[in-house]
Amino acid sequence: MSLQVSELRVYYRTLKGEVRALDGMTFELGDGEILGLVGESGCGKSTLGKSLIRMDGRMRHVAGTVVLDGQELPIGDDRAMNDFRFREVSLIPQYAMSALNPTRKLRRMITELLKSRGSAVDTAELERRMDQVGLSRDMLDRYPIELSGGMKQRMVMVISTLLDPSLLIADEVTSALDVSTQKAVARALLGFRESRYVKSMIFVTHDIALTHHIADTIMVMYAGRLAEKAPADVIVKAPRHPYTKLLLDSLPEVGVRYADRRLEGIPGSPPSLLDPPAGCRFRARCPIAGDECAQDPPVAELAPDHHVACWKA
Amino acid sequence: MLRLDDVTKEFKIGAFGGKSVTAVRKVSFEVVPGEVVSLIGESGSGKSTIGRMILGLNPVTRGSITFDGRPVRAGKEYYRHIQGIFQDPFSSFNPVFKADRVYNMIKEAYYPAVPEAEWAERVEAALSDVRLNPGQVLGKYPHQLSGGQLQRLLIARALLLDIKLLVADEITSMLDASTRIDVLNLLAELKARGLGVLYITHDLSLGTYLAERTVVLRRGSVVEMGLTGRVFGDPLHPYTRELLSAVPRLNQAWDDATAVDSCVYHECGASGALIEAEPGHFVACARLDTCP
Amino acid sequence: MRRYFSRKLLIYGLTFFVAVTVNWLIPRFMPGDPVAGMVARANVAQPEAVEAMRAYYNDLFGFDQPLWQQYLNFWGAMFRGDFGISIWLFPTPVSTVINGAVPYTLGLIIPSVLLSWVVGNRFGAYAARRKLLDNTVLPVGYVLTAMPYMWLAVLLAWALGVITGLFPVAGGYSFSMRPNWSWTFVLDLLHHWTLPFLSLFLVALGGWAIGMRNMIIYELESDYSNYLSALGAPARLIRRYAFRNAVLPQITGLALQLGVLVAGALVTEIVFAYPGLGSLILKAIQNQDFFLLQGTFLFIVLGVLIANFIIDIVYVVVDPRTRAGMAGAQA
Amino acid sequence: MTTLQETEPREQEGVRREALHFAVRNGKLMAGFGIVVVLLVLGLAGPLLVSGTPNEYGTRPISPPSAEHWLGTTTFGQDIFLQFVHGLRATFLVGVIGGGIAAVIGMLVGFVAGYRGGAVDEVLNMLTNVILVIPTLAVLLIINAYLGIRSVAVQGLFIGLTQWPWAARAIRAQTFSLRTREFVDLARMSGSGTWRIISREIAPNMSSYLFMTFILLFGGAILIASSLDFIGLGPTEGVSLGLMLQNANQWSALQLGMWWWFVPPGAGITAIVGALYVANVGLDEVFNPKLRET
Amino acid sequence: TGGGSTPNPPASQAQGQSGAASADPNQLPRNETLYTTGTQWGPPLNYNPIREWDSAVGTKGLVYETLFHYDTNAAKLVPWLAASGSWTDDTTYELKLRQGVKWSDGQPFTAKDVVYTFELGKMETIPYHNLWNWLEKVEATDDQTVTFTFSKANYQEWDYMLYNRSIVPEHVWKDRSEKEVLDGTNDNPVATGAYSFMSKDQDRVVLQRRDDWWGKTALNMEPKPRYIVDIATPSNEVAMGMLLQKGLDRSNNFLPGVANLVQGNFGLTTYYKEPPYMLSANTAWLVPNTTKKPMDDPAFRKALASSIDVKKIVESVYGNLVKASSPTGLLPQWDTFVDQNVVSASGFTFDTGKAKKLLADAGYKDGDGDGFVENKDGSKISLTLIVPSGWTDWMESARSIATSAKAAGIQVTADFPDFNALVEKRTEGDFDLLINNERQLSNSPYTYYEYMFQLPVRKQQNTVNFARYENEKAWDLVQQLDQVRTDDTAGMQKIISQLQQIHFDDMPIIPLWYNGLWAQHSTSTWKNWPAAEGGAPKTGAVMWRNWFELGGFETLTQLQPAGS
Ligand SMILES: Nc1ncnc2c1ncn2[C@@H]1O[C@H](COP(=O)(O)OP(=O)(O)OP(=O)(O)O)[C@@H](O)[C@H]1O
Ligand SMILES: Nc1ncnc2c1ncn2[C@@H]1O[C@H](COP(=O)(O)OP(=O)(O)OP(=O)(O)O)[C@@H](O)[C@H]1O
Ligand SMILES: [Mg+2]
Ligand SMILES: [Mg+2]
Repeated sequence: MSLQVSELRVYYRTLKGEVRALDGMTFELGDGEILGLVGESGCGKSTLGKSLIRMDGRMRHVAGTVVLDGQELPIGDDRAMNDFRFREVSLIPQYAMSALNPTRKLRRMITELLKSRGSAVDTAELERRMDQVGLSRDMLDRYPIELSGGMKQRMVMVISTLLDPSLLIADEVTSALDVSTQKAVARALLGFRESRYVKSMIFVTHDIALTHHIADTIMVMYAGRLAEKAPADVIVKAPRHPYTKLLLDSLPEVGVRYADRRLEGIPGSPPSLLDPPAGCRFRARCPIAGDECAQDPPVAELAPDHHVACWKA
Repeated sequence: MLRLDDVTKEFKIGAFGGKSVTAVRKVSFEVVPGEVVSLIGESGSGKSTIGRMILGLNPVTRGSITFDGRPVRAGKEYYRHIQGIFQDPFSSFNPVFKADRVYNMIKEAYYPAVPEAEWAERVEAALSDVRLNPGQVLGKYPHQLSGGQLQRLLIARALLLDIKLLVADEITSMLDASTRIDVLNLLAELKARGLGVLYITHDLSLGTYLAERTVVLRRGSVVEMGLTGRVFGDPLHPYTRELLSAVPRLNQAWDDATAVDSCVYHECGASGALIEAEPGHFVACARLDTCP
Repeated sequence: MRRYFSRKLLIYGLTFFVAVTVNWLIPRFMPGDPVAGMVARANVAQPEAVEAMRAYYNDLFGFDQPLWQQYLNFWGAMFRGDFGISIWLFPTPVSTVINGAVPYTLGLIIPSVLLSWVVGNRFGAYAARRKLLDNTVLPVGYVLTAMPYMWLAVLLAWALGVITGLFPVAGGYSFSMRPNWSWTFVLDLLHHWTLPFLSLFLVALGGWAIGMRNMIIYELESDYSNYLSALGAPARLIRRYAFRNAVLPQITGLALQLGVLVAGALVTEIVFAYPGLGSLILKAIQNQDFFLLQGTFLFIVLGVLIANFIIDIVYVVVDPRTRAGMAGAQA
Repeated sequence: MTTLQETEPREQEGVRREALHFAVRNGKLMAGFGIVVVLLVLGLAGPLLVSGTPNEYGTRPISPPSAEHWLGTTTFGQDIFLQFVHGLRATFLVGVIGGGIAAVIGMLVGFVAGYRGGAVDEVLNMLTNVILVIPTLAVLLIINAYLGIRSVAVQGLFIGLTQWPWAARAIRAQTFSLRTREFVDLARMSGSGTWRIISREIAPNMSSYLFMTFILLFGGAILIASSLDFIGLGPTEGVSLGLMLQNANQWSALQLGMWWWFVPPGAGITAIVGALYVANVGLDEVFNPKLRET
Repeated sequence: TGGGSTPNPPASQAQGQSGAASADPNQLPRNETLYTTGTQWGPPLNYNPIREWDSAVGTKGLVYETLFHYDTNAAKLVPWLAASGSWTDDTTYELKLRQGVKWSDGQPFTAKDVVYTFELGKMETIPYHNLWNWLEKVEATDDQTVTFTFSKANYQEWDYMLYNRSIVPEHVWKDRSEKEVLDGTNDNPVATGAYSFMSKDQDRVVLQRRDDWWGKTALNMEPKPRYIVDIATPSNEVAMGMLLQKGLDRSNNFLPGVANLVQGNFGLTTYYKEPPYMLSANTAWLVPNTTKKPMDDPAFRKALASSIDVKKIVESVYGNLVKASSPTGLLPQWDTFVDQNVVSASGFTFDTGKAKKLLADAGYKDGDGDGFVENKDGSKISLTLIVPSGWTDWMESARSIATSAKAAGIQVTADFPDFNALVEKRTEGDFDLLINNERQLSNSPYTYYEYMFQLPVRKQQNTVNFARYENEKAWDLVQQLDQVRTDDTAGMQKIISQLQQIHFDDMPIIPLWYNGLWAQHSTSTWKNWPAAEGGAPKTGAVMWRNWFELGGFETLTQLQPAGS
């Protein structure tokens, strides 16, 4: 078991009170596993990603533990976390386009970064990895501005995994890319796992189709909580949670035409995380909600590796 | 209704305009009332630029754009008939004002004579057209509204004017799947009422959902266009094929076979001129037959 | 690149032309007659002699010619390297007067601008996001920049000059000295330079420190800083990067500052009786010395333009973003 | 970016309320404005409360601060406190006029250059550069010296006319980045003209920035005015802190041990300008969430 | 440019006399150097004695010399380059030159030099060109004798000439053109004086004593400072600071508040230990423009004169550093010429009540009740008093005058244009009131009355009679005064008495106060400065232009090192 998150609660401090962005998440991630994380906008996907590597000033670790490779991550302690960052946990941020210091050539930046973490650059290895993602070597002698968005994205991928972290968090790394670049990036991620540059990976996105292509397991979140987690195919083919079902139903496919089949969205909107209502958070929008839904649904393992948090599932 | 003839756009770039890039090259197509034309292509292929030129926000370098036979003349009159919705709903609202100010601007400019009460009714009607609850969205600042709400507010805004053409530029790029489909459905309804829509996107699945016709753009040039069913059902240009193959589909692995590595398509057909491969289906590949 | 430079040069040339023309015009539109002032100073009792002198000097300075002719003469002479003869310091050529003053002014401005820039930026960067320092360096910085130059200068002169006798309060070098290349003389020069320098330095220092502090805070919050800290890079590295990026706008500020500093130097030079351009300008104005004014202005305009030009180039070199053509987007 | 934008839809607070919330909790802003307000009130109310004309000679020259003369008297027996409160008025006036005019010109030029771009931008840019390159203090000196500008208001006017270039540059850059925002295009599609867009779309978006520009120009105008006063080119009517400083210096106050004459005007200027700068940083922190101390 | 080209100091000088003297020619020994300031306000420009107004300090008096000096205490000429001079008849003046005087290049000084110098005045632009209106010819009778033949003998003016004209060497100057004479910088001056120029720079000029100066033996005088450094300080405050730092031995600036320092323990002295601290050097007048209404009315001018509270100015503005002037305005040194009868009968004093009465009597009434009188025709009177901007003491004085005039019902506002603008207004007659003091102490009140009454009034008045007061009779009297022999005190008194009467009757200008002979000395390096008490020298206390001849040079010879 590579990653074990249990009962994780992370809140944002705001003027109006605490936003319960993660409100009791429990899940596990195995060695070599790629976990696709999907869910409606604002449900806490990025928060989870950030919690695992670096919380910003507004975030507060309220409860819960994160254990990586048998070691507990001190996620609430910025300093102590430093030892784990990059070596154990690493990140490809959503803002990869602007994540590189604009006034340093890449080679120099990488050298300095690694040196500051006490390692030296293995140029050959670096170049091999760049080859793997389809970047030519002379990119190293360029400034970030001279790279296209996709190139920057891939460069950041290479950099983030240079120390072979055991967990990589990729937060919406493809949403700003067009389909062909998207494909290339996704492939590269898979390649990284293949080459054991990273052991396991959390892939955050709202493109379920794409997740399906690269993830082994898909975890669906809803309003700060886990809704369903299962192997990718299971989620796509046999979802149990009503939210997952509705989400999948609203996906158009190439070739699907309005004239032929009218798709429908999910009516309503998710609850405020400031002061979320008790019970199942999807209740208000759920077509099959019943009285028992006023109680918090437990996460049940309906089938091996298939966890669902729903009374009706 | 809307006609583009050999439209070319060059941007000066570099600190002092030393260089120039051609963002759009000799693009011609047409949008008729009640029709949705989807404009598809990778990032930077010039889709938004075409949209902005049609809206009169960027001047055309060469070629012509006409609307109902008259050239584009940005101004009050023009926008009475054509409106656009931009890529980024968050930056489409002035963050320091309440979101419904966009309606007041329309009223001030186009319907100064309409009494307040009547106007309020019209606004509410437009909002319910886009399935928004007026009470939920009026009187709020943009940051208090979700992307989908904002996007629909903009559509409602366009509806207030009795427009003939809507330029919808990636209006669903930041929405999750369920919200996205609501917006698409709305467009479809509008189309049924006779509205012409230029639907710009790089997500093919969304393009096909609505559009009668599709224009595939690559590096500023049209590489293929025709009826949506034909273009996606029987893509002729290797680039279209590659695009299609890159689309992630549920239940279906990426299909590498269609990627035509052997054909360096961007270099073939020096002229880049469109060939009518079948009636209404144009493609810019000179060696259609030699490519697999 | 070529295009860039030629365009820049053209713009700078045009700016130069307009600025110099304006500078030529301004004194001439002022009421009062420089020759009359000159003659009045001569305090000659006999009216006939006064008339003769007046006619003589009007002819000498060309004031009897039409204005456009004077203007053409001015450009003509300038390209011949002739800046005319000072009225106030008649008959010293303007170039001689300026040459005598320029080393002092440059000696004052260049070190104070550069040092305050360097030191101020370091201070500011160091203080940013460190609560304790931020609460000490910052207020001191504000007080420093908010101080009128002359107030600080006079206080310094009084405290370090008159009261403690540590530094001389007037002159460019000891009145007991003759310029020569000995260590004693150089030390003496430095001794006299210290107070004026300090007053300029301190005021500018505060401004830079504050500017840098604000700038670097933005940089420390930027995406690349976040990315680096997410990868566990030490604060030192992040600060170093932030500093480098925050310093770029400060470079532009440096160019903007130059013109202003000439004015600051003017006041300082007056307080310390320092024989630089500032004192000259004031005297030239008081004596309606068109030629000297033109000369000093020309010098300042050239200086500021050249500095700006250099900074433009430096900027392109140090900031890769400008090369990629996004120049318009940043301040 | 994304998180922020998505957080707030669920909050019921507006930016303004939020800014106010942070404003009253921002020590810098409060302290800065506090000092300025105290001095302003002193300048406004002082002359009404303390009777007498500031330049009138008193009977007890050269007396140190005392109960009767709070800040002592000058060589001529003028009451320094009285001069100080009157001087504050003039100083604020110069700041408002000079800073105001410079801000207006700077905004006009900056907005138009930034919004219009192209040739208009180039021309305005050149104008800015020319003004920037002309040794303004020297030109001010000349204008002041020969046109016989002798009132605080006119002094302010001239300062305003020459101090705007940097503001124009800064505003131009800001406008540049705002004009590509899509709400500007949306306004155009709503039939708004250039001026309307600048004044109703762009300017409100940078209101805090504009306010800061004004503060800096205000402080700058005061400093320049005091320099002018000091060189003897200030207004000849009335009192200002700069004139007091000049007088104190010319009559060798410090050398003669009359620190109470020399120190207050300079300290007054420093306090006003310094406090404004401090408030400026405070403002920055209030309006820019990134700078808020957590 | 100056430093390198001046002759090197004689070899003897390098050894110095006191052990402390440094052998470094680039560094002047403090105890042998006199540091002064207060004479020039800008860089030293030239060593041209013809340019008396902007030549480097000491060009006349230390380097070039005149035929006579003038002793202000004894009121007589003191032979200098001349051994003696006398009128041989009414229009002929014969001058005997001193034997053994040499130019600094070793050439003997002869009558030809004197002739050449005076003949230079034939050039139109030479400041003393006017002399030739009444001088017929100058001849060198022999090497030692010069004879001047006049068409009209202006005795008073002639004496003034005698101690004011620097004599230049003919053998060096004879080929110079008019331009060179007037505008030349005269870089390597060949002169007869006790000092030579060592160097100059933007803010200073350095002089070095000539040990072979003729006066050492002939006059038995030796100026004590081996070096004199005159510093061009840009402002009084700087001078004050340097004085306090003991970097200056002598400041001839107006230093407000210096009284405090003199009384304190700062090692500073002035001529008097108590007010007014300084001797008087010139008179400050209020000059009305008599061509304008209502200043064209003597009655109005008299009322104005009575309205001014000079005592208040003296006390408040100057802190008693100056003295209120007598109603005549004649400097105290000219007391003998004041006719007390005229003064007591017609003089004026400050009396607001009287001023009001004078106004009322003359028909100036406050018809509209605004507190200010109007013109006789009912139009408003609003006068502007101008003084140069930045002249702080005058600005304060002007304000004070305005206040006291207002008390009498005359509306006066003070205005402070730039100096040049003021000069232009003054020259063109485009002003109401101004303050002026451009006549210094001289050998004769003639210069004073010439200033007051000179005719004709021209379109542009450059140096005198700014009031544009026209009185043929007065000008006639002034010219008569000029032709009274300088030893005929009674004759002078008679004419001057008449002039005073006219002055009081018509008040063309209003005397206010005497400006001081500003001189503050530090005793840290040099002592025995001029002072009123005991055995201290009574000679001239300043190094202003023309004052070396009025005793300023003699003062240098009486200095003593502080240590002795
Ligand atoms: N104002 C501009 N100045 C210079 N170049 C521009 C400008 N606007 C667009 N471009 C360039 O024109 C090309 C086309 O841009 P456009 O925004 O139309 O692409 P797009 O197809 O809409 O891409 P995306 O899918 O990312 O929105 C790009 O290469 C872009 O860099
Ligand atoms: N800095 C913050 N302060 C307060 N609340 C925040 C902050 N950042 C995020 N939130 C709130 O936390 C919740 C989860 O945010 P998060 O960014 O994790 O969502 P997400 O699932 O990543 O959404 P998206 O798909 O749009 O990236 C949201 O409701 C958001 O409003
Ligand atoms: Mg997210
Ligand atoms: Mg686009």
